[in-house]
Amino acid sequence: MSEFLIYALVAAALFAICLHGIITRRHILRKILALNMMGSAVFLLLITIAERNQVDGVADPVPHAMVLTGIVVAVSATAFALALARRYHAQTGHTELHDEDGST
Amino acid sequence: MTIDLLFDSILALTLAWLCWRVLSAPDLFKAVVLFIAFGLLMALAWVRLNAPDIALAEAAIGAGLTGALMLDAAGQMTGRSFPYFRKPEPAEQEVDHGEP
Amino acid sequence: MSLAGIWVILIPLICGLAAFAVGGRSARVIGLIGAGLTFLLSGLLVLHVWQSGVWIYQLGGWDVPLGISLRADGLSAFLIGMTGAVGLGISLYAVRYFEDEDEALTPDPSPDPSAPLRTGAGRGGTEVWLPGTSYWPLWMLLWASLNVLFLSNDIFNLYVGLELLTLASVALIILQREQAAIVAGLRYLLAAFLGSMAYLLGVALIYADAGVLDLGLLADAELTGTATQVAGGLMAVGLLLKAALFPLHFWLPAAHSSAPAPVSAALSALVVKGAFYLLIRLWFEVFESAGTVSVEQMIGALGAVAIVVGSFQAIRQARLKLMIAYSTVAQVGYLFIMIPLAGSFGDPEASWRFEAWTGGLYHALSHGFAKASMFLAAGVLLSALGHDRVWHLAGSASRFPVIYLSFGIAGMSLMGLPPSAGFVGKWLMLRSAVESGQWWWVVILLVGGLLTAGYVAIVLSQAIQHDVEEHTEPHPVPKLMTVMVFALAAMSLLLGLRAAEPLELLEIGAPFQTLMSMVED
Amino acid sequence: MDWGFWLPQIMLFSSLIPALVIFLLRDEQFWLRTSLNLGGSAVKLVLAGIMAWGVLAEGRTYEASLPFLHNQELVLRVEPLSLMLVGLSSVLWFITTIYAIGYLENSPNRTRFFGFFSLCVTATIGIALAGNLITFLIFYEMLSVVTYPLVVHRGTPAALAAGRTYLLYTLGGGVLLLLGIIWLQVLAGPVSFEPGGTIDFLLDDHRTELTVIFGLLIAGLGVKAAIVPLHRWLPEAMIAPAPVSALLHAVAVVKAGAYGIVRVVYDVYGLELSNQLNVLLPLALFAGFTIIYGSVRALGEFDLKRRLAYSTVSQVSYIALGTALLGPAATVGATVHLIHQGIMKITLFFCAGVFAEARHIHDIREMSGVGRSMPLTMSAFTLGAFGMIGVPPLAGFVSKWYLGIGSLESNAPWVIVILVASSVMNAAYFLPIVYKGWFGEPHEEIDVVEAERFQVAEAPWSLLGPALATAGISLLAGLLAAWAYSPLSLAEIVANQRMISP
Amino acid sequence: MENRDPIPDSGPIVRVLSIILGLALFGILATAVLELDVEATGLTDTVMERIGESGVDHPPTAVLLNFRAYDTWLEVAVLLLAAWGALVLRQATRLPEQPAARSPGPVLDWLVRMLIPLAIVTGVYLLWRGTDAPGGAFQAGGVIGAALLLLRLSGYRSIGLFSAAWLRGSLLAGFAGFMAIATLLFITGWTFLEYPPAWAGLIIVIVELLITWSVAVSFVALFVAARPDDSASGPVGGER
Repeated sequence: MSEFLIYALVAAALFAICLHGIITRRHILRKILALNMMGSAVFLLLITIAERNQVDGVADPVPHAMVLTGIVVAVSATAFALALARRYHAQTGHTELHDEDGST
Repeated sequence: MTIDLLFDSILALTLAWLCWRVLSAPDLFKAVVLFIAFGLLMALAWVRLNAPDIALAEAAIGAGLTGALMLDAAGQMTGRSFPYFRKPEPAEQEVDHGEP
Repeated sequence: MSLAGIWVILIPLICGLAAFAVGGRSARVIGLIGAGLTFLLSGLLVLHVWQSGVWIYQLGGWDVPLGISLRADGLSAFLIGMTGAVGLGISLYAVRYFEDEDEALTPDPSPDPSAPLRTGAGRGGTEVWLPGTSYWPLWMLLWASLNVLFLSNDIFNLYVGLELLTLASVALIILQREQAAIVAGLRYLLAAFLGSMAYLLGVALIYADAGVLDLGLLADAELTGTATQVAGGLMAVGLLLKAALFPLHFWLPAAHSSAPAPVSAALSALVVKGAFYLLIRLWFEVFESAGTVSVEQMIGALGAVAIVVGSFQAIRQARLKLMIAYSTVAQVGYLFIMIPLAGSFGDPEASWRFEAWTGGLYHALSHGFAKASMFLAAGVLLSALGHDRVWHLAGSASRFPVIYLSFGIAGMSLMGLPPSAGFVGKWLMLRSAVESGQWWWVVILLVGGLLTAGYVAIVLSQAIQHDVEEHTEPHPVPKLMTVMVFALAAMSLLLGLRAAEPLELLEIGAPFQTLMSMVED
Repeated sequence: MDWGFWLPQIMLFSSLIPALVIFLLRDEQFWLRTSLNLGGSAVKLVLAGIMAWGVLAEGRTYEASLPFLHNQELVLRVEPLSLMLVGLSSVLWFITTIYAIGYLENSPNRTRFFGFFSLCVTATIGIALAGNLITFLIFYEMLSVVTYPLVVHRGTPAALAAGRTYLLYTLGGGVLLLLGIIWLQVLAGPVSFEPGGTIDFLLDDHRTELTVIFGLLIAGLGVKAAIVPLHRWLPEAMIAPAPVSALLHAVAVVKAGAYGIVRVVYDVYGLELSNQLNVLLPLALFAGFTIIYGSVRALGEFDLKRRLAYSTVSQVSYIALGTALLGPAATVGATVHLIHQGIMKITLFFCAGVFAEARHIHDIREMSGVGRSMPLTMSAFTLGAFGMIGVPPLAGFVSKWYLGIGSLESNAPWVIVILVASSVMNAAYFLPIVYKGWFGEPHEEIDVVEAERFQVAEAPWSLLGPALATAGISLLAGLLAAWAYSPLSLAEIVANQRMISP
Repeated sequence: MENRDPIPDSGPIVRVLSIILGLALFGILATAVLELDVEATGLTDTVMERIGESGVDHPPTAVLLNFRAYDTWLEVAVLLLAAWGALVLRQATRLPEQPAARSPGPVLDWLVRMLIPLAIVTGVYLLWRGTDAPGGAFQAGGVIGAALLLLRLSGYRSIGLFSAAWLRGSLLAGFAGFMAIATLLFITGWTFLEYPPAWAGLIIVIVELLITWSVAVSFVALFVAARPDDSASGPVGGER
């Protein structure tokens, strides 16, 4: 059991847990939380890979750059989703997704 | 080495547990606070993984900023403002108008 | 001309930002200039690929695998060309569409027009906000992100492109802030976010396995490891979610139908194709050796269910825009029938695989034009009649003959009736299905066409029906809008009359190089 | 300029362009629309004449092929068989246009009507000129689509219901045809129309497939040719305005089906292959049954247009029947009937339209004595009806005669029985109308009112003229059958081309 | 507890299916991870070989702003789009000022007065360090954004002071500046997103500076625009 495997496996576990959360939780905020953590799980995996790829103590910078990009993208999407969710809540009072016609 | 591995294992398990708690804690505020903790611990893990600058970004953006946004949103949606973000009265009343 | 590939990304971005920075009504002018230029540049790029073959560009001068490369082969050029033409049509339509909308929202002219209009109390005053002025920059960015997607040759960069596309789409959906649009946009955003995460996890696994991100290098590596297979699965599911293949289509109808008409048109005609394109690229280039017949057949089966369910849902809808949106669900199903046909069923060296591949893409092309025309037509009806309820359209055919003519032509293309681009796509896919002996897809393809006829005929027969009710005079519709509806429909027809050149374009740099010679005879 | 290349295309564009321009006009722009319509038809007529001259007198072929798919071209070719349908549609279109202008002026949505009307002729010409299967398919399906707005033109619930039935049948048929063509092309590569057929080489390996494909093709074509049990849309489509019915029955839709059957049997499969596959007897049986069935149903109908519709069901199957018999004379009979039936049936529909417009007569029981106040119309009707029955020397007699000879040649005497039975029934459902029309007691009160509307003639000349013209043509076609440019001579050329191989 | 989710979660069937799905996914991912080579080098060598040409010494910064600058450029566009989308949602061209400023109390006030300059200094330091050590535009932008936010939340006037043009300009700065530099160089004959080697370091610093500012303002804009009722003055333009 190496450091690489521990973190890679926990990344896998986090991803799966978050997927479960997205499917079963109906509160919008929980879904957004789950999605955000799902992103963290992927980033964790990438950073683990970077660590694995190290040469002479220098970790692979490409996954690092990917994660940095990913974090900004994730926070952008999260913040936008939150803005939408809050607007929706202010308009309807709902905290879960409803369609007007009730379909899907 | 083994101490490092032990630390890593504990950190990893804590992350998984926190993740689960964020999704299942009955109190939404608590969930968001746990989410921030999750982000900070994640940053810690990344420091362990030789990625200090990414850890910095995660702490500032992933945990801090996202956490603040989440807290604010949770405040609106539960109808109860997180103390620090309390807003003046008229605005707060408007928050509640849609609550079913 | 060899740099058209860069400009086709830069120009819409520059114009979009300029429109954003300037704001107000001049945003429209800038947006329109951007649309025209991007259209021309798309044409140049197509021409370049046509004449000189595959175009590859190392950004920043860094070779792969260090840097990111752009690549335009026949497939990219084909879709960029489609985006250019459909985009120009949508833009010209939008000029008048949002002019109308903005006028309705503009308050009565204030006594002093030079004074900035302030609303609300105190310092919090804002300029008057108009959907039209926000539309142009966002639409330019959407267009640019499509071109980014079609040109990028790096799986992580494609992830960023996908996110750009998603955010631009959502921002456009909520442009008018109607409640239905906001909930639809939110649902779409969450679904697309989930899809992106699955895709990104796939990218991570591939990078862990192969150590490169460039599509070309990945294709050469012929990866077969477990990690790659899992990555392929994750990326495929993520992209299927974004491409809205049944049963992952739940977000599509509301999102596509609640947006303003030019946005609906862009979403259904172009944005869905973005995810579809990426899936096809990955499937047939990177994961080619990892695919199995059973998985391909399963995706095809989902496509088949999508055709049936989507069409029946479309038939049931009472609102025209929802009907058209469900039609997209069904048509996306058609696109995915390509996977089992072009996949590894039967003889891997058979020419039918290439036929199915071109057929599916040609269908995507035809759907692009036809669906854009349909949504724009629905937009005309909606703004003229004030509603889009299918059962209250009686008699409107005589007031909007060109609109319904276009709707009918577009419907023909969706049905795959000759002469239309849809027919070419269907013909090639059917041929492939018959040739490979996959009869079940033949049945689905044919039945799907009849089901499509069902909902198209409902609309047309309602419209032709003799007017029994008394109607108020419809709100006048600018001519340009009608012309664009017709032009897009006509394109879906013309591309069916002369398919040889577009099909030849698709061959440039396509996978299945070994199979193409066989198709020739 | 390479006329061989351009002429067939100009032929198509001479109605396509007017159609597109007409769509842009407003309903009130009567003169512009009318001149476009008539101009287009006139150009087409002249071109048809030029091409007929070129093909028949100078032995030329006009051919245009345009790239379409990888290995597939769109081919437009003028040769004697295509010339038959081209000639028929050009002539009848010109006449029907005049009739339609008279019939529909003052009714709403004329722009739409005439636009699709011209598209319809474009599709028919395309079908006639198609030089290979895929070109045929394209125009065949185009015809299905562009006739739909004509069928539902009135917009009444009944019209919409008829339109639904029509779409269901034609699109369903189109699907079968498409499948058959694709399957065949997968086996044989691109299939073009050549007298004698081009796919003999498949016989050894793909016998069953060829049989099934033949079934698919014929079923797909049989929908438009209204072969029982695929005929139900035709009587329902009677709801359409008279000019539409006229063209649907005489030229466009049913002829497209019948022409397609002729093409498939002679020019795709060829005589020999068809014989060896034993697929013709079933076709002949279906056609024979349709002839009898249509006649019987016609006897039971009292609505004039519906009776004519069932008569069409019956008469069009003569073509299929003659084709299925495969003898030289039967071929002549089948192909010449393509033209003769068209001329005669359009006469009858024109007359039905005149009766409906001028006297509001829809039911044959109201026709009593109508011949006294409308002698010209009634004469035209009589000529058409006698032609249908097969009274010499009218056109119908010529085709029936050749069919009869053909059945003897092909050792299928049962066909004679069908022909005779059908003729007897034709007489049974046409003669009473003719008799009552001429000799029955007139309904006086209608005559007085209506006579005032058209002070000069019994009906507007734009309606009456076309009816008389087609009646005259059907008479001439019979009388001048021996002339070198008569339909019969043309049919003989067609038959000769296809009889060489066996 | 009033803070509990008021909505029941999915029913037992969905829950069980979802757990099965989650476990299956974990199993698959774990298999994939376990199958990975434990030793590999990825692109580390490739980057380290050419880092000298990039104009910076810190490998992630070199990748982010030079080797894969295209990604970063587009990523800034994503952030811009999100902020912009939030503005569309408000139908506002500028952000509302914090309503009726109230005194945050003497202690907090002092804290804020201390923290803000500290945060800004930290931000600039992070940015500066980013060329050769951990840190960079996004981290710095995050910190400075947090400072602006704090300022605002404690009742001070901050981003609400921005005129519409200022706000737009700030949001655009990173993306547009990056693009302007790249486009200018491109027009003058360089490969797109290629920097002249001598200028690479300077260009990267300029780009980072612009991105930092845009990131900071975008974050604040996202935070402020997300609150549908932030302004006590009621709905803003167009909503009447």
